[in-house]
Amino acid sequence: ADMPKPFDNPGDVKIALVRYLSTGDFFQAYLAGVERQAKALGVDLRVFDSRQDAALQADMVDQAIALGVDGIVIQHGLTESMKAAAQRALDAGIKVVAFDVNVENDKIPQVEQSDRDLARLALEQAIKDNGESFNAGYVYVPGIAPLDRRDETWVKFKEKYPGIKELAVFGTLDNPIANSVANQAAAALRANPQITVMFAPYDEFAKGVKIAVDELGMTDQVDIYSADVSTADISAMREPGSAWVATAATNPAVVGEVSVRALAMLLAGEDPGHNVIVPPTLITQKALNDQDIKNMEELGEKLPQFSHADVAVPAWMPLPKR
Amino acid sequence: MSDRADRPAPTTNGPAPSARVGGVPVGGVSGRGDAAIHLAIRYGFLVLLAGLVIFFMASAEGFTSVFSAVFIFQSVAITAILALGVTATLVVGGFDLSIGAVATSSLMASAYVMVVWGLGTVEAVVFCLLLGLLVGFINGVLVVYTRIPDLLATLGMMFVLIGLQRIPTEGRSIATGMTLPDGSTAEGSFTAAFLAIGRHRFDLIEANVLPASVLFMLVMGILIWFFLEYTRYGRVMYAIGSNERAAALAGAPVRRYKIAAYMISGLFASVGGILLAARLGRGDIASGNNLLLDSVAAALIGFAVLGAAKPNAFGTAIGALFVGVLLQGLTMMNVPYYTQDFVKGAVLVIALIFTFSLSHRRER
Amino acid sequence: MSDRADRPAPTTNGPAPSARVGGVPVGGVSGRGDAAIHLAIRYGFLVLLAGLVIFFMASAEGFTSVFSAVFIFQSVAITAILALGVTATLVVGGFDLSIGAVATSSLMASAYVMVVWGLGTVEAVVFCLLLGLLVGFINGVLVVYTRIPDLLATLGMMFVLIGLQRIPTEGRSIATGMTLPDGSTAEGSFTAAFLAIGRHRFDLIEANVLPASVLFMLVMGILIWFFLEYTRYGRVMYAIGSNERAAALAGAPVRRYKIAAYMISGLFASVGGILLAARLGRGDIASGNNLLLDSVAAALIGFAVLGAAKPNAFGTAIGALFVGVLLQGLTMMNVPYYTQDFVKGAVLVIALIFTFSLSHRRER
Amino acid sequence: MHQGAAQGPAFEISGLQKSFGANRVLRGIDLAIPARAVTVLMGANGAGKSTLVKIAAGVHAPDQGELRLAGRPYSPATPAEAIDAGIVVVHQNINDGVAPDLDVASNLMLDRLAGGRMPVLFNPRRVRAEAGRIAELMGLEMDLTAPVRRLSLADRQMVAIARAMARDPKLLILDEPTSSLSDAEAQRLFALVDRLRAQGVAILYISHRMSDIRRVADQIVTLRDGRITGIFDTAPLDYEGAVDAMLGHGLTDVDIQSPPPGEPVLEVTDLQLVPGAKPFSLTLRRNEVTALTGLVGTGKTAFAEVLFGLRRPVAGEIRLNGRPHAPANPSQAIAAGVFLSAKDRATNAVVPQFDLMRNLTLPFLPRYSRAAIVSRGRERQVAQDQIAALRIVCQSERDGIQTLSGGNQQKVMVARWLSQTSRLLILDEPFQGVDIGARRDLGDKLRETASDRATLVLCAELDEALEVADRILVMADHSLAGDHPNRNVDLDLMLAQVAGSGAAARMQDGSAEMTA
Ligand SMILES: Nc1ncnc2c1ncn2[C@@H]1O[C@H](COP(=O)(O)OP(=O)(O)OP(=O)(O)O)[C@@H](O)[C@H]1O
Ligand SMILES: Nc1ncnc2c1ncn2[C@@H]1O[C@H](COP(=O)(O)OP(=O)(O)OP(=O)(O)O)[C@@H](O)[C@H]1O
Ligand SMILES: [Mg+2]
Ligand SMILES: [Mg+2]
Repeated sequence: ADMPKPFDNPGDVKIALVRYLSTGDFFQAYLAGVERQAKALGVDLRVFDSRQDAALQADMVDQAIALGVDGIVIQHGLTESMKAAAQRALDAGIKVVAFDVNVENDKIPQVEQSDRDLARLALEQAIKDNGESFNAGYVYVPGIAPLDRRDETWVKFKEKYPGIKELAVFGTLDNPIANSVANQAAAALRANPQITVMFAPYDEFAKGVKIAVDELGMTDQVDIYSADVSTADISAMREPGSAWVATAATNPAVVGEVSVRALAMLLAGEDPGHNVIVPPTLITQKALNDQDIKNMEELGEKLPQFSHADVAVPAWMPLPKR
Repeated sequence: MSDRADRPAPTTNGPAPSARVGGVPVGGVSGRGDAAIHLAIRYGFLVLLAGLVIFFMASAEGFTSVFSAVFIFQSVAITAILALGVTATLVVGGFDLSIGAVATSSLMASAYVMVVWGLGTVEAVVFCLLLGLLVGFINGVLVVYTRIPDLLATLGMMFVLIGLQRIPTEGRSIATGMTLPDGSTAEGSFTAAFLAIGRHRFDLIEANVLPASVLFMLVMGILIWFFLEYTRYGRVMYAIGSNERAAALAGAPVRRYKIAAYMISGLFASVGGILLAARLGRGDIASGNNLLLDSVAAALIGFAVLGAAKPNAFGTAIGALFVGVLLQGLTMMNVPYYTQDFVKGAVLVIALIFTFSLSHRRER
Repeated sequence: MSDRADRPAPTTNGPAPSARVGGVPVGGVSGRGDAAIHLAIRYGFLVLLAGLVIFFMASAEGFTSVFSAVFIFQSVAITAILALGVTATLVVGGFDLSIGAVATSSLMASAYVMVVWGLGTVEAVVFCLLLGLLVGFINGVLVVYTRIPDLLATLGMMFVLIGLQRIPTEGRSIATGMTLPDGSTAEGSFTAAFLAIGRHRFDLIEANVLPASVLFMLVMGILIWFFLEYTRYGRVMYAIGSNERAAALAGAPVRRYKIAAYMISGLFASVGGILLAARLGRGDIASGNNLLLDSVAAALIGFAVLGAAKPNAFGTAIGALFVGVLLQGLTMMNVPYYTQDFVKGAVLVIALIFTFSLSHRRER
Repeated sequence: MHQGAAQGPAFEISGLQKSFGANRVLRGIDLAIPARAVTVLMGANGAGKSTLVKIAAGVHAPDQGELRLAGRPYSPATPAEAIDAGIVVVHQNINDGVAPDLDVASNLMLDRLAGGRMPVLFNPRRVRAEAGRIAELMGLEMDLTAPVRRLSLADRQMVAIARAMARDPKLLILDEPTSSLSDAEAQRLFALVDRLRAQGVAILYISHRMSDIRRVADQIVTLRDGRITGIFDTAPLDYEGAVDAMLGHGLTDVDIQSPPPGEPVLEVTDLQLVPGAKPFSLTLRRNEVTALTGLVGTGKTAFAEVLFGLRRPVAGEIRLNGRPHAPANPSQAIAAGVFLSAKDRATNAVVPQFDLMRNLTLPFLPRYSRAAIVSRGRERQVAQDQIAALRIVCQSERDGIQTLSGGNQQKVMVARWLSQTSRLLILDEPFQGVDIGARRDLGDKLRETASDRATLVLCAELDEALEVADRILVMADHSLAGDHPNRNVDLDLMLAQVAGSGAAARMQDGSAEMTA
């Protein structure tokens, strides 16, 4: 194909991924997507991992600048620390896209998996399954940006449907998270045996709640709605009689691909738009069973909207092979 | 500060109170002294625990039931097992910071053996236990032969393990159907027998009450308690913790004992990891830092139980239970998680002030 | 196991070599002994560090530059400051597990003072420093007066602080415009002067090279190093760490010194928190998770530097730098994050084996 | 079996050499220790006695030479092997003998628990019963369930000795076993030594106390600078000759020439040390060396602790140079010019991580510092002066304190307090582990410098008191029982006073002069 500059000579293009979070399946899959798209483009990718150290992440942007990269993908982080760093990169003539962190800059496209949409899809399904009034338990840890955004939707739903009674709120990020959440969920369910719906908008939370529900023998009574998905989640949802009935997710690998594509468009002088949104997919237990989906690959094959997002794909853009 | 603030203890009695964890200079048993204080030291912590239970029974709905009790035990089982292991290293005057990482490595290893290699329950369990023993052995050798300070050697080991457990899967968790780095798909799965280790419930009074993990905790707790209190090996381990040189000069093979203590610690941590894997049913990447802190807290709280003022298995178990009751009760009362750490810390500190300052007073 | 496996340490008289971190039974300074081994012990770690730098200069693109050097310093500045503080408690034979929590508390507190209360730079800084001193004081009092073992007291304090720092905002991060628990909106913001503490860069050779945080680290490092090595106060602190009772009978106000050590540690940790806050510009709960382990690692690695075999400020700084160089180099070589922990741990352990087993050999 | 042993020596050492770095400690030792006899090893501080013992005990490996036990080659790699072979040692450092956090019973049984001859199960009642038998053997009357941490130094030493005595050893080595024992306890030890000797055990006994040596020795071997310099095995033993051989020169008789005492420094009026004790008064003067003697546990140390700010008296008044003296802590006492060299150096004085110099200068750092910065030059000067003055055996002032021999460590601890001038210098058992020659040197040094201050030496040994003091005070039951100028002392009276309450009637003349 005819490649626009600078991709006519992609080996000379250097891009950097500067990460805030890296531990866990989501982030690993995201990285895989970034790598895949970078390979498809043939560009040189460097990965900087700050391991949840926001100050270090800002330094790493500076490092990338010093290294003379052409473009930077910023993956998560704090607005306050990344805003100035991103501006420094722009000042150095480097193109920047940001994933899931608002750097408050018009020149920087925001790639998002819409957390609000994720929560909305899951909750709509909950209402569809359980009606507009039910007793709910909610798993939440404030202070974590995506969880906070999902929480906004939850708050709106509670206003909209006064029949939803929130009987228990708990949550922890003590690792192993699923294990710690299971302990909490067991206590919460013992104290509030009337709960029928658990909203756990993060798959580690949902996993923990499921363990507790199973251990308490409340599998038939409680339904779990969550966000995010992984191969392990799929098998947990498909266990016979599993309480985990639905999750809403974007494919992190797809988000990774989209991030790189948006950056490539900038480098080629095109505009991907300020908000590059990767739409989420609702994944229900029923769909998984009906189509016999066992892992993420099959999920992509059988739910095509999950394996590819038609976002930031100009005609010249080479896509990773499937 | 009072004018006598800096008056050191009189020269008459004993050697310098060692600042070492294993050698806290507070009293064990003594015939003299104020009986009330004596009782307070000995039973203060247990009374506090009982008080906590009563408080929650009165104020947290659903706290009062066999099930609730079982859940508390279950929630602390893994922490307690790790804590019991680290107690062994505390007894010989050492410390093991790697237990959290050993547990998560064992979690990953069991998943790897079954899911990726497609082997069975026995292989997975044996592999994990050997892993734990090996790590403990290496820890012990580092501490004993190269004389790297215990905290430092086990900290290094912790980093190594946290890194190591991520390499085979490039940082992904392990689950059936996952794609491996070489592109193939993992076809094995957790065996039913393995999952039962973490999930099976034995009948007790009613059907399906007692979880296997709780049984493991109880059995391992009783074993290590008996070992430390009622075998001469245990006694020699205490002697080593109290005065390594004296124990060596009395003919104890100090190095072997110390290595053995680290191996016990590694073994227990790997059992904890197995239980964790069986409960989660997948190989989750996790640092295990919280496991480390919680089990160390349990082992240290154990110092205060029965006025032992030294690492001891019974106290460790009570310490773990104490934290479990507290967290379970607070969650049941819908207390937000961010206050739970605070309450946990505050109750811990107050309980400790109580016990240690009392036993200190008696000692004078 | 060699046939001489269980031969105890050959120290002549004196008390049993305490297994305590602060009391590693290996040699201090001696003019004699095998010269080669002596050199290896003394300079082994520094040579290793130099080797690492040369290796990365040869193989990692972009490692060789003033900028890269500054970056390494900057990336370790906060860890190093915490580590220098904890060195003070190690010197008196204590330990401080609360430093990470003190730093994040100070981070949250500075944000709270400016953003929620709307006060200025000076107020925020003073508030944080006082907070650090207060926590250190309480730690010290707990350890000294109630005789709670140091690890236990500071662990409890850690939990208390982790909980406490979340209560005012119900666990949320603090940023301008946030909604407070009472429904109102926080109107204050981080002052420019405060942010400059963490972000300003002084000219050095070129313009805007030397970050303020690095300068803080250097100044504080030199201060504590000088204090510990060259003042009589530092000397007494080492004496206390080695034999508390002997120091007391030589007239040292041991309790005051120990409390002071914990206060130094708290103060340094709060400075670290201020720097972190100034760099982030936000009161973020999750930041600072790794501070405790990384700074403890740095302080402990310091034992191996210059064959000191005891806590020392110079070694601590080198230890922090070592970890920084390693991580920076690995990142520049595009080594994936999940192998970095492993390499960090492995290099750490190997370096320690080298230093400690050598100094052990010399001792026999 | 024991016929065989009776033919040759029980334990033989030949050509034994050992160096620590450049320090050649043992330079070729040949020695035979017969069974059924007590061989006393005499040697000045740092001569290498403990090193020899540690080689026999499997602690150190020899550089050269060989050991034979009952005729067979013997090279223990570990203490456990030594114990198994039948060599039992009570080491010089008492803290090497006990685990303080364990109870007395476990400590008495420690080697058996460690050695593998016991059943694996630890039955506390059985262990206590067996420990009780061991305790009985030595006549120990302590609570077997109490942690050793609470015992006095003497009791700890008794625990370590009792454990060794109960082992039925082939060779028993006692390295300064009486250094912190009272006379009564020492007598019990000697009785046991007699019994073991009668049973055919070979005993190697190390001591600096002539009274011990006279009591137990069948043969004396002297060690100087790592070589054997004399073997005395024909009765009657030539004790003076042995001392000469050990020191390399003769020992002159002490002749105390008491100078006229100066003005009062310390005035104690109606001081009551513990509740129920009889109040006492005394005056200490400048230029006078006063010894305070009495049985162990009669309150000598308690008195010192009161003066040094470690303890508050129940009642009474203390004046120093006419002004009230009630220090709240040691630093106030030091500031007032009252120095205390505490007993039990390993616990109370030695800073193991420091070198000799830093140990020496510790209390007076402010005096060697300017603006809080320590002047190393001044420190070194002081250290070198003291090393020369007290003839401390070392390589340099930078030696790690732990590499010094026990007696030399003791000298450093005393030198610490001699290095600055004081008003009142209190030395609690300053001669613990110090050889005869060095004790004379130390005594001379004390007298030489006494003109600046009042000097109070606390010692349980009457011999030591007689050797060093101008005046001897006797303490019993936490009160003063006698006061004697050190000239033609009525030893019978003094011993009666030492014995305490039992001889209360005879004390009346004594107490009259005490308050004067
Ligand atoms: N571990 C060691 N390292 C270096 N030097 C040592 C060591 N142990 C002993 N020495 C040296 O060996 C020499 C002999 O010491 P040793 O303890 O055997 O003397 P000793 O005869 O027992 O004296 P004392 O009567 O004072 O107990 C001393 O000069 C001492 O400094
Ligand atoms: N276990 C104990 N608990 C409390 N007080 C004790 C204990 N043991 C001894 N004491 C007190 O400590 C004080 C010190 O007596 P001390 O042993 O000093 O007498 P001493 O004559 O100096 O003995 P020594 O000859 O051993 O130096 C005494 O008042 C004694 O009652
Ligand atoms: Mg000796
Ligand atoms: Mg005394």
